[in-house]
Amino acid sequence: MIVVQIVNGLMEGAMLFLIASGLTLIFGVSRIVNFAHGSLYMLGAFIAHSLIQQFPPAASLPLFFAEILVAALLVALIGGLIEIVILRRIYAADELHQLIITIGVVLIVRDLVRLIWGVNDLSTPMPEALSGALRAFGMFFPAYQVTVMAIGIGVFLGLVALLRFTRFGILTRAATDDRGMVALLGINQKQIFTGVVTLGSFLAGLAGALFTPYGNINHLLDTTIIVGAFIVVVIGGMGNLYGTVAAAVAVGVIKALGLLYVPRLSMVLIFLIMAAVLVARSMGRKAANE
Amino acid sequence: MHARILTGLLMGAALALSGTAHAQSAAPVKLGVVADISGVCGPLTKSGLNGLKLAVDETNAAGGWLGRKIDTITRDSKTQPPEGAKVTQELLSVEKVDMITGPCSSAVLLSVSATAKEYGKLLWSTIGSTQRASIELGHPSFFQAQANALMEAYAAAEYAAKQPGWKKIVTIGLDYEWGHMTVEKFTERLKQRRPDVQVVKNLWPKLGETNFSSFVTAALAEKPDVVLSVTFGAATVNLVKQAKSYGFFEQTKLFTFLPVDTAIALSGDMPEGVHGFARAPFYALKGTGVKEFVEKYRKANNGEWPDDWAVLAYDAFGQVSAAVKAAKSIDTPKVMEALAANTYKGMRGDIKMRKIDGNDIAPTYVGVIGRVKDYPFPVLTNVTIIEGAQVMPSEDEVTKMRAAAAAKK
Amino acid sequence: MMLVLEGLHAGYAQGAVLHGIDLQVPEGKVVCLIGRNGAGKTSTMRAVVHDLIQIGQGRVVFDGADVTHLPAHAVIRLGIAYVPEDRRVFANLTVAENLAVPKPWRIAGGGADWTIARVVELFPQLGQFMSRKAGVLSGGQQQMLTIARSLLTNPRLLLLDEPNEGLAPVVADEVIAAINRLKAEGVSMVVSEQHLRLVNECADHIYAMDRGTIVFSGSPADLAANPDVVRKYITLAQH
Amino acid sequence: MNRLLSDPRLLFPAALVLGGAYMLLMDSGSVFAVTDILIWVLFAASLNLLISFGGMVSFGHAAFFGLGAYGLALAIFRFNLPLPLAVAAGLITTLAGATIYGALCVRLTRIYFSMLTLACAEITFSTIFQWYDFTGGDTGLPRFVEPRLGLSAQHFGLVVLVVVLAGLLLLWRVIRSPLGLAIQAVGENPARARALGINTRAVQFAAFVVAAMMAGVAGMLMALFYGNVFPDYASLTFSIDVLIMVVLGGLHSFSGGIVGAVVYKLIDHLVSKHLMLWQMAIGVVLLMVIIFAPDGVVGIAKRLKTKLFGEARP
Repeated sequence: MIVVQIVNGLMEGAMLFLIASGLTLIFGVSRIVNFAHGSLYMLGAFIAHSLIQQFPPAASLPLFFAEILVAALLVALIGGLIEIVILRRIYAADELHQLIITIGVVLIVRDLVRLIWGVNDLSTPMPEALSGALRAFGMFFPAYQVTVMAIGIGVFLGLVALLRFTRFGILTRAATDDRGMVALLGINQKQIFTGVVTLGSFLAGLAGALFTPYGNINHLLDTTIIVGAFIVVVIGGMGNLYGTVAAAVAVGVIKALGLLYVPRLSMVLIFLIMAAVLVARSMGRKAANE
Repeated sequence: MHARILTGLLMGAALALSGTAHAQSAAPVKLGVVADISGVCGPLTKSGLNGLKLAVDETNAAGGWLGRKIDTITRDSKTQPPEGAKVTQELLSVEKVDMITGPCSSAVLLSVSATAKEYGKLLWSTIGSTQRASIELGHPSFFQAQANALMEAYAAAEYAAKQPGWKKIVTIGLDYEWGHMTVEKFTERLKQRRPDVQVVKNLWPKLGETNFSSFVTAALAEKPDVVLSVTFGAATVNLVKQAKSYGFFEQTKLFTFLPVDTAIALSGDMPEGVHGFARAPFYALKGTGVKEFVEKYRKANNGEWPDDWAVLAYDAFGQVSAAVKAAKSIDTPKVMEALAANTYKGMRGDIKMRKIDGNDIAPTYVGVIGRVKDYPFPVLTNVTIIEGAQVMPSEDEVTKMRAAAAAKK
Repeated sequence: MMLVLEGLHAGYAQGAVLHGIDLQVPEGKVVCLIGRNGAGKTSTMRAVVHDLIQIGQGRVVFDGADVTHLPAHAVIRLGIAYVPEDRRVFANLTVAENLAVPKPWRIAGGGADWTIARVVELFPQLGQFMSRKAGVLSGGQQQMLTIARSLLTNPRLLLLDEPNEGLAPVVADEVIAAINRLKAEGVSMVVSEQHLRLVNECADHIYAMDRGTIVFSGSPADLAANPDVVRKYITLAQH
Repeated sequence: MNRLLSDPRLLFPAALVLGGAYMLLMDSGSVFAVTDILIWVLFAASLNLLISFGGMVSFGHAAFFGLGAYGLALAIFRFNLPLPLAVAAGLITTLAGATIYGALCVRLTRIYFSMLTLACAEITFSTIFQWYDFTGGDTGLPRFVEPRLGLSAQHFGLVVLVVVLAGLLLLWRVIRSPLGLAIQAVGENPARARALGINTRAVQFAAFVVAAMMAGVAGMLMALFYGNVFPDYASLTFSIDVLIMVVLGGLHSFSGGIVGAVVYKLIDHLVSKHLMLWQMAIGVVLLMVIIFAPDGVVGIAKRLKTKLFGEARP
């Protein structure tokens, strides 16, 4: 039983990681607490829904994944545009203004989604080939979740490679350390910001698109997802990709086990951990005062 | 300097707000609609508003109530109880509405109800169904047009008691009032009927949960005969879809709240054989005017099928309409009197309000999901209608519950 | 003139800190800014590269072009490099990665182009630590890394803010040697410090600052002739 | 004239007289609307103290609004305490929450502070939401008392006016006191404040507690106004709404929170009839204000005034 729950936790962790990784990258570079990340996730889900409705993949897995990818790319484009049109104007502003402007984006996107897709709950059929369960070690492993987990691992490895070995990755990490200094070496920060926000938006869109056939989508997905993503990002150390992986897995597993042992505390539990991590941070390191 | 701006703004605010209090004209009846348009209740509310609009338009076309047109004034409660109280207060004090309907969430319903009570204006509910509104916090101007949550829990238990194979049950209830109350009352009633039944585990996903896989596996681990899921809308869709991928439906059965909108949302993903209860699935209704209503509704709403919320909004308005006619007045006490005195022949058959708790003696519909050629979505088949009278707490019980609630203070 | 500041006023959100700075840096020369903590040396350098500071009145002219209102990265790309006082290495990046961030924005042509090989030749220690995280280097090594990193943008003008601050004498010697080598290669420089060492060993011209204004301008010989200035505006050297 | 109006000794009595007259003379509908706004004014002004003067951006200020409201409601509903004791209970509950959360939160700065306040508020919200037997869970404690304690709209409005003005006066006095100066010094530059010998944590803690107490008072007023309490009082939605108000009004001035609450409520009222698009309307206003007028409505007013009447004398 515990094993099954841990496996479940790992699978949920993969989903949480997909959502939180983009958020943590964006925060790392821009220091913007991007509430609109949940909105991009929601857009990914709705765009994927429309694509799948319009061009039903039926038995074709490549078509299905192509549609997921297209949805994620469209969200990346939208995210990039939001950066260029809105966020770029406020990098010099204080954190509170940046935060509030992303809340403004949340409100606008939510009403746009209501206008375009309506308020009804929408469900998208799962591709036939992935709707079943794989049986191994006497346990059921849902094929779709296993696929999402594999994608999560793939995305993680891809991000690590991107950050380590490409110039964009090095600039991103440098900007995470000290973005002002990057500009003082002649790099146009705006390009890094646009790049990172686009990448982060792509990840949000991908997570949303992958959620589409797995569950129900409606115009409330943004709020549903964003607080959980924040928790993971905070526990993971804000801006730290490796920490985010660990935190996503930890939160997934704790949630899965928590419902067995402390069912009524599940909500509080995660926030207690988040608070504890923050307080420990203030006691442990000076890192909080940067 | 700040001061001047401040006073200016306050004055401006006062003017803007008082400006809306336009003069009263005796002609139209004003119906305030406090609707949970944004928030979790959005989808249900939208259908409810469609159903209400159809009913109001028809009534107006036929000359309105007692020769007076009906004006609806709609406000969004944002599914927040304090906002619900605020807009209700505004509707009653500024717009001076004559009656109110609309809320969906239990909490908003209770806050709207408290304010409506103060003004003694009729409030009728067609979505929100917490029994606290009709029993513990009931008052003479509250009318509940459907089986309340308590009755529904009992109805589900009555149905479960008749399934000989259901001996071991796991419950999954959303972690809020409706979830907890329904699980508790279902269990209580079922144990009375069937002492051999065991509820082996209660699971409580939080409201807004999107990942149910851990709950599915935790439920399956108990090897239950059936899983009762007290969820609605998005949560039910998520649960069913995610349960499928664990081979849930090969291992056990699901019994859940299944109004038409949820069945439509699930469509192709809905496995056959799911047991469901609902408040007014149009295809199972035996009363008058169902077919005509469905046609009219679909024509007015781009071919959308009416769900339970649309039916209830329409049917309840009809019931109030009939009462107004019978009472020849829109005064709350008189309308309430008429609601309790007259039997209304609506889509759900003959229906009547009980005076003590203002609750319709209304049925609950329980059946098994199947597919029929008439509809492009899964429907409940072999529907058992659990009559309201069978599951309603008796008047004595209502009195006792009210006393207990007062004593608990 | 490589760099000219004309009546420059600048400040932060809390208030103005520079009140009309006039300053000139001739091509190929080393100009020293001296003055105590808070005199405005760092702010003057920041004003040139627009780092964290807002410019009010006045102009910054670099090589004949008005750069007063260019964004920081554009100023750097014209050929100015800035080595801040607190060094600001990218702590989580390796030395090699730190050196991979800048690009040679200006192609100088011939032997003047800086490459990784050449900066390692200038600071041989860096060569040994290429794969080490910059955050774990000693202060002196970080200083060398910062200078090396800046050189890789191929600057014509280098702004060094208190390069010897907090360094052990031996390491400071190494930094001074490097400054002299750069000077020999024709890089113009503005160097600030609180003590007299750099002034004595490299300066061609000296400005003394106090409370956001220039209070003295002259050659090393002029400074030597004005012991008052030294006494008033320079922290007595500890070493 | 200007100086007279910015002098609290004249301003507050003037507001009291004018507001009082308004409360007593207008119809209940307008009085209700203004009462609701006044409660939010106090709530937003308390957060403004924290943000504009203390430099601490709380994502969880509603925690104290909720604690005040529930402290009062539970004292009445569960323990049958008379109103004065219930008010004391509300204050004590808020104080307890503020002490615990404040002690933890002021250890952190900037975004980490914000995130910890968010976590604390969510813990408060979840506890209220799930503790059915005591707090009534998600359906709250509807009608734990007669709405407005049974007073008429006008009389209750007057009570709220007096309490809110007293609260604002207190916040004003705090800002002008030595403690307030210390709060501002820490808010502007903690390092410099420390160098001046100020115990920054103690000062921030004091600011946190004062702001929390005023939020608690606002929560109690709201609870009495409707006679209801719901977990929403402590929700993230409330925390964000009040944060938006402060930014909308404009940072770094005492009137920012006050003006922001009024403006937000007015926008909300004006767009509330456009049922499908009220969120977008508020979103667009927020974007506009932050991009084109980052100093908020107060800033716009200042600039307008400078334009119309020439340079303002400091």
